[in-house]
Amino acid sequence: IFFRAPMSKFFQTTKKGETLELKEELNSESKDKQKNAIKKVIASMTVGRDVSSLFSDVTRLISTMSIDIKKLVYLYVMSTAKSQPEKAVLLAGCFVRDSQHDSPLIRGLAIRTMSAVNVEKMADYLADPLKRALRDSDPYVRKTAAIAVAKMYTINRTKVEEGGFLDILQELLCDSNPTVVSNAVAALTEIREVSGTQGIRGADSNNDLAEFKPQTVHTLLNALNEASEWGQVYILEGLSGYDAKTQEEADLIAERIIPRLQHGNAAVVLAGVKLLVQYLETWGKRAPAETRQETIRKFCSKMAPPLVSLISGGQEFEIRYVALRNITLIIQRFPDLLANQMKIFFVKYNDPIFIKLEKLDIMLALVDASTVDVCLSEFLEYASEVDVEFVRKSVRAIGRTAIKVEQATQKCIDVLLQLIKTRINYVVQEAIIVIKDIFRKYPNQYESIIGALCENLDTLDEPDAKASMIWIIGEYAERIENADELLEMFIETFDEEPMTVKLTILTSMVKLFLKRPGDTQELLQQVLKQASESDIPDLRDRGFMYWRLLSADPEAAKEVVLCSKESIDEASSKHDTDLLDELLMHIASLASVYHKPPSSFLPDYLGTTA
Amino acid sequence: MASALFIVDMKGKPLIQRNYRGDMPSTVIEYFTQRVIDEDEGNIKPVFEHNGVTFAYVRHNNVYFVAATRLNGNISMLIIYLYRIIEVFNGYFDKVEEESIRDNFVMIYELLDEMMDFGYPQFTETGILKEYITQQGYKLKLIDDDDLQTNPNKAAAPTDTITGQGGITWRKTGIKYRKNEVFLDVVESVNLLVNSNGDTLHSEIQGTLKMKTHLTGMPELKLGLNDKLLFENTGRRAKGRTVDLEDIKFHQCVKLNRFESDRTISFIPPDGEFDLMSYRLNTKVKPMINVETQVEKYGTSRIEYMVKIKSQFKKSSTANGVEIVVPVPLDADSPGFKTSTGTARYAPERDAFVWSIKVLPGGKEYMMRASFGLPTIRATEQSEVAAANAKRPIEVKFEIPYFTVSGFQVRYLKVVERSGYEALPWVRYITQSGDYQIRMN
Amino acid sequence: AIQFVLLISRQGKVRLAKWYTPMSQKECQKAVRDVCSMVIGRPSKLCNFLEWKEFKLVWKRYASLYFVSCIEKTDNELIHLEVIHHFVEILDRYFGNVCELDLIFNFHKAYYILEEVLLCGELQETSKKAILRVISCQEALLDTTPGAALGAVE
Amino acid sequence: ALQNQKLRDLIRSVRACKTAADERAVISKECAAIRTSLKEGNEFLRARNVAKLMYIHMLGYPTQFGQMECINLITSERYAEKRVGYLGLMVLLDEKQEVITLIENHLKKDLQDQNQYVQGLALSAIANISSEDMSRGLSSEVLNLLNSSNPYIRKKAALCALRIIRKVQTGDMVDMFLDFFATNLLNERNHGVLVSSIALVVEGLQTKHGLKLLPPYRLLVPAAVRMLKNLVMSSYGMEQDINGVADPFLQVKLLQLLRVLGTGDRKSCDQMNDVLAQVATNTESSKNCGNAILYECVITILAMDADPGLRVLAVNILGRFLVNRDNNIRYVALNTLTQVVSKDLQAVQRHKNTIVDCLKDVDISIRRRALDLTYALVNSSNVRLLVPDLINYLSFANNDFKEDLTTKICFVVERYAPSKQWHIDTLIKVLTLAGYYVSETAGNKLLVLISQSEPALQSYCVKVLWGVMANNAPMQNGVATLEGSEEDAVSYCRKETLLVVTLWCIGEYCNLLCGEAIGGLTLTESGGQDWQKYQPDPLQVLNVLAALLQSHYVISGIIIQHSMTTLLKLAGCFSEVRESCKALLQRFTSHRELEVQQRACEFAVLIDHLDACPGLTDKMPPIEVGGSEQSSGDY
Repeated sequence: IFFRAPMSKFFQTTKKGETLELKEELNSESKDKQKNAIKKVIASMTVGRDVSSLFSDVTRLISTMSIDIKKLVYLYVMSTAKSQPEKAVLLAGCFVRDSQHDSPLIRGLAIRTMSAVNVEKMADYLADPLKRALRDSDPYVRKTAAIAVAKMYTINRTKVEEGGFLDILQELLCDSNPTVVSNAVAALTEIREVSGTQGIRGADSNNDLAEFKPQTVHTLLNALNEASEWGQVYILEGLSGYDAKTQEEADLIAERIIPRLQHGNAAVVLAGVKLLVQYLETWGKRAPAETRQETIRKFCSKMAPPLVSLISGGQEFEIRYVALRNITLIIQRFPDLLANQMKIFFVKYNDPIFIKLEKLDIMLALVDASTVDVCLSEFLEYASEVDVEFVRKSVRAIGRTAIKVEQATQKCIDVLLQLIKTRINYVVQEAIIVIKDIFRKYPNQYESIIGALCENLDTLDEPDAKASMIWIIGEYAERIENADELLEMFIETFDEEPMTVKLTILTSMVKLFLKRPGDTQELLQQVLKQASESDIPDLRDRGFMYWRLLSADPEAAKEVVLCSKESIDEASSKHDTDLLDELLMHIASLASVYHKPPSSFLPDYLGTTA
Repeated sequence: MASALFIVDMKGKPLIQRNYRGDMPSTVIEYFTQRVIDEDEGNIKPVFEHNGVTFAYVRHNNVYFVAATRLNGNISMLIIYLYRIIEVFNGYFDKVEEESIRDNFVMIYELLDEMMDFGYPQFTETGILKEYITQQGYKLKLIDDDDLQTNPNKAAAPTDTITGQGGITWRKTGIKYRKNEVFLDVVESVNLLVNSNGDTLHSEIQGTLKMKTHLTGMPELKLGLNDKLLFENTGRRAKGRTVDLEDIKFHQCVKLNRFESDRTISFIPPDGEFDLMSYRLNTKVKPMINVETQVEKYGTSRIEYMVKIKSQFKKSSTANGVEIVVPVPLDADSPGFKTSTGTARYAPERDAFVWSIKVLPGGKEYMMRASFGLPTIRATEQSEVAAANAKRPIEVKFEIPYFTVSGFQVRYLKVVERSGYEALPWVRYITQSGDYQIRMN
Repeated sequence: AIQFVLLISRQGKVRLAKWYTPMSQKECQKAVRDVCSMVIGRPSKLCNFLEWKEFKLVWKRYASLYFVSCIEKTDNELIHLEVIHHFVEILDRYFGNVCELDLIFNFHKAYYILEEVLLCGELQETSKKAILRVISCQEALLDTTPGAALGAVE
Repeated sequence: ALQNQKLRDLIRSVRACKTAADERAVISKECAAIRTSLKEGNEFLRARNVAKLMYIHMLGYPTQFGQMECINLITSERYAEKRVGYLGLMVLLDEKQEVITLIENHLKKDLQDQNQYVQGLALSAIANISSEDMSRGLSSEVLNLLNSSNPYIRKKAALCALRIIRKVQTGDMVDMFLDFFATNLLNERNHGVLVSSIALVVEGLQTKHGLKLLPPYRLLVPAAVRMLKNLVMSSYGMEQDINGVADPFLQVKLLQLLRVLGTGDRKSCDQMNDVLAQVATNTESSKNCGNAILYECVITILAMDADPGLRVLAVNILGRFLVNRDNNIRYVALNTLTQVVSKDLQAVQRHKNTIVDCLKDVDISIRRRALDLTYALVNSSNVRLLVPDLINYLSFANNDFKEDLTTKICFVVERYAPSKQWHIDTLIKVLTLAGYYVSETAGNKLLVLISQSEPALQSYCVKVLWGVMANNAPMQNGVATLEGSEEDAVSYCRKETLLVVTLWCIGEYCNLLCGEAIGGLTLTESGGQDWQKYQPDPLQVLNVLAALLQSHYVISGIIIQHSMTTLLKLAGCFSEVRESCKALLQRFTSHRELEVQQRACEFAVLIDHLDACPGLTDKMPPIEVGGSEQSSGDY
């Protein structure tokens, strides 16, 4: 009785009898009534209601002569086939009949729908009409059929592999109509992707049909000029799996790709960039050093302006984001790509946060002695924005700049000290974390600021910041007069600290003792005791080993614990390089956006989709 | 490669769902809903992944267009495709929004079926689609409710289009005009970022060549520009100034291989309006309109602004529709303004005041003052917001007709058609503000 | 004791919000968002209690509106469901077959009624008649106050 | 023009907005107009402005600038304005706003007003938003009003008093109000006043100062019993009845009062046995309000040291609840049974199957309660039966549920495991199934347990864990020992706790791992049949660790740290792999993470000193349980 709600006309909740009413209308003689009724059925379907009980009433209309009703029926079939595969198969006869209709539109529709019914049995009925359709006189039917082969592949691989469909697809690569060609490429590319490691067993077992022949590649390159924008993407993506046989062939492909970078559609541009990067990663690497540099320079000068266009004013933010993620990858390998282009990446107030964060990464990657001043003043500007994540990252960027550009380290430290003075909790902590890294990169150079850092001891509440501060105290114990008092402060709360902090306290205490054995033994004993009595095995191990070492051979202990450390590694590790190698082969794809190998986010990446 | 496509309202309820590949349940959209609607929109990346399913989405008015995929494909293609859908829908109904989508759902399903097959984008040009979409739009009557028997040719239309002339999917055959005309608009937007000291940090010119063609048949067009590279390549001396275009993007009708080899721009245009090309120049631009501000606070209850502008372009040009948008605290009240020219008003919906000047000649300088009251009790939680507030830049809007800041010029436009008619090109130039921001202290 | 009472529409719009413990506006918004995502769309057959932070949400849907109250873990969930119903019935009698629109345009009246049902997060009156009587007396007083026009909300 | 917009029009224009941005624009404009209007002090718009601000506040926009206006309005002479002002005060402000101190005197004045509705407004404000200071300042006024002849004032005053004792938690404040009610609480006839004042008393008695006030209140038990009995037995319909049940709200309140009074007092208990039995048997259970009373009654019976017959009655009611078709009823049954378990295990055990079934319910609320109950049900005699149920459930539980579940499993296993072998074996099974969701602490506890075991068991553990690793860890450079798929590797590497446990065991027991299996164990549950055959040589172990450290999926510093300690121990044990270990360690000497770098540098040097410091990497002494006292049970 309470709260009557207003209703909208097509989306009423089903009343009893409504289904009955629909049934009546569907079975009426009036075309208008029939059409209206199917629309209602589809509306119901859209809001997720079960309309499968009307299956036979709707599909009865499939043989209508009215094309719009026919289309609606097909739409209904495609959507309900999943829940009622058996019934959908009953319609196979109708589909086959329609696939021989006079109108190419209907022929295409029949093939499209039939192949979308994901039931193995349907594949049996589909084989003949599909083969006919692939050789239809009308390109609309052929382009539909080409995609249908890929669909059939997900339903029944063997049938496609053994039925000669792949041969016909290969033939279509040389079709006179560019849309047909590009859809055939798309289908073959997909099949290659889906087939996974087992490869595709073609009709002729000696010949893996998904491997293009060199002359086919030539045809495809020609088709690029005629194909629609999407078609160009399919062709480029298809070519990206092709391994050129000779240097000449590879060069030729690259030359033909370059004009694509002027295309107005960002997907075409990025697909082109993908191929050029792949070229540099494969053929470029094989070339002798001097030509290699020349090639890289030439390709980069071709790629840079279009890439910059993808992130500038005219583009949608979503595209800018994808482009930024890709640029980050590419400049890791080809740092000169965007030399002198720093200003493009300055953050604007109205950039969405995901854009701001990416720009910051790129600025940091590009910063050098010539741009460091203007970058620092930008970072400082960003460090007073509101978004906490962005502010933190800006502070971090200042520290990383110090590590990257040695000439500017002092300036960066000054800026960090200025930020520490703001006393904004997360800014201070982030600053301390990066200063610790600066110390590790340039030992014994900037310790004069330790005093200023120690003033903020009590505001630290994040494990990383605490650990950083404690590490600084241990590492520079000989220069901090009250190092023991400072450490003691942390030791008091040892038991409540998180693991990382505990471990740092332990090590710092050992360092302090080794540097000032005279008056710190008691404190050391206390920490060692706490560590070795802990129920955390890792911490305990550390405690015991220090203990054993100190008692066995104090001199060795000095050598071990106070070992000179290599400065931290700014260049990428082997791990990063391997990942980069892999990601550079996946430009423009999801992997390039996530910066993760496909297998890590696509569980069935190599398996079949069925 | 899209597995499914959803159109979702602001509360996350799907209005339209089309599953193209059957490799994920329709319930996947629930995760999208959860993320996008429960979290702050700004924090969510436009592409994200959950349990192997990637979502890419764009928002338009009060609906989200969402694509979901399981393959590691070209992601920018999906994003652009989503934008293309919106463009196509715009050709069918007045405004693409929740209501119009509900009203046109049957036609939308049909469109989605022709525009994408098994997740692969197919035809996305409104002109072509209109040839064979049979359902009637809610607003637009497209095709009479023909029976195939009485008019079987209707259903054959797409064939003509895609077979006709070697894959020109953007133009149909048989177009006729009594008067053959081409209109060209060169629009240059100036993007500018100036810091609080008045130094220009970054500037960029973004140009677009908008075209409208009323041409009969299948004409081939050739466009000549004062492109510096073209003259260098051919070794000719240009009369007058040339421009060095850093990057150019073309509509798909332009033959890119031709352009790459000799920088000739030749194409068979679509019928009607389209963007032929866009270009970008990174040259340093002197701010056309320079803005200086001084802000003074009187105690905690009043704040005053002094704004000075200077138009730094040729005296013979004028800027129209100038707007200087200056941010003010979110809780300002009792606005008061004094202007030496134009009018000023408080625009609380933008948390700013706007100084508007209808016509601003070059080489002039003007001033204005604004004052606001501030309430006694102010939001404490807002203090963070207030800090950000101070960081908001001044924005400037304007248009300067008959002028391109880059010096870009159309030298000629040749139209060649078999029937040999003559067509007159009309060219207009305009420079306008793009993303034009001046940081405040 | 009740921590807060929320009325939200199926679209997640707040129609009434009463907080009995002090919360910053940010916390309130977070709570509303949490409640919306937990409650809206929850099948009606499932139970009307949900655990949220260290509290429990008791909710019930009436047509297009969700009535939610947040109670402590040790409170009697069933009786709080009854409290919600008590409030709904009073609204229904006051507005006469109440619908969401009544509450949208007269949200202040719903608040006045709630002030007579709950106080300090506790039930203060078990008689519906008594509450309706009090409300109508208060409204009579509005018309008779000198300068009533000055206090007009509408 | 904007300023004259009516509230109704504002609501309309907000409703017409299609997007959040549109709405924000409408609100910003409106707020600007209101701000200016407040400054101008337009008398005619005051009430309307505040009403609009309440609406705007409800939509989630800041309205602090309007707070002063509420305060201005409540000082108005006109009731209409005052009423809006008070409502605005309660909606737009809370006790934390400083400005609220400005109104204390006005509240005092309004409390004395001639008009009961003005008094009522002031009382509402106190009950809803008074701060600690204000509560103290107004307590005597509130106390006075408890004596009012008007029940409308009395009930509100009682709830104000409740607010005051919540805010000012001192003994004298509790004394003051509870003394007042000690004699006359139940002389009241008005139900509103009754529920309000019982709420105050129930809460007051449960404060730490309230305990000593129990004796005088216990004298009220007979009166309370009488009142409840009258309600239960009343045949004539009252205005407060719901579905034929006499004022359920009051019944519930009385039951709460009885519970507080009866707990820990034999005599009071005996006095109420009858009425509780009556409520339990005579209450209509087909409707929610009846069940609410039954539920409260059950809680009361269970809380007290009640008559055994009565307890049986209560548990039986819960048993009926448990099979009820209404999920709400099942929910409260599960909830209550959890509290009963410790006392009446047998009674609950009878419903074991029903309860375990509830773990699979579609309703998350039911699942959570069932989990708590199942877990409370476990004891040393049924642990072998119930834990497999829980583990079985782990494999199909929702991810967001898993963490809770694993924590609970670990806890009951720790408490009731019949043997150490079974304990360890179960934990390994949990780690392997859901290592990503298992807390570090649980992993550490398992290690403590292993470290205290005899070598045979240690050998078993390290071999089983090795087997899991060798079959699942990432494959690289064609290391032959690894046979899992990439997918397995990804999921294995996500199970950080499992990895930590495995790495530590491999390091600590590398001699056992590389040696022959020690006989005498019958246990093969989690290890399958294969564990005995695992006997890798040190180089194989090293290779697996190297592959792990190189894979894309291991990025966590924790894992690298643990691996390094493992490498050091391996090097200590087998001198033939020392150089390879050192090379591996040196890869991390410039690592960005502090602890990783420190360890890498230390260990790389230390390896060369191993001969000089014999015993450095020897087996660690068994971990003392004493050390873990503080953190036991603290997952």
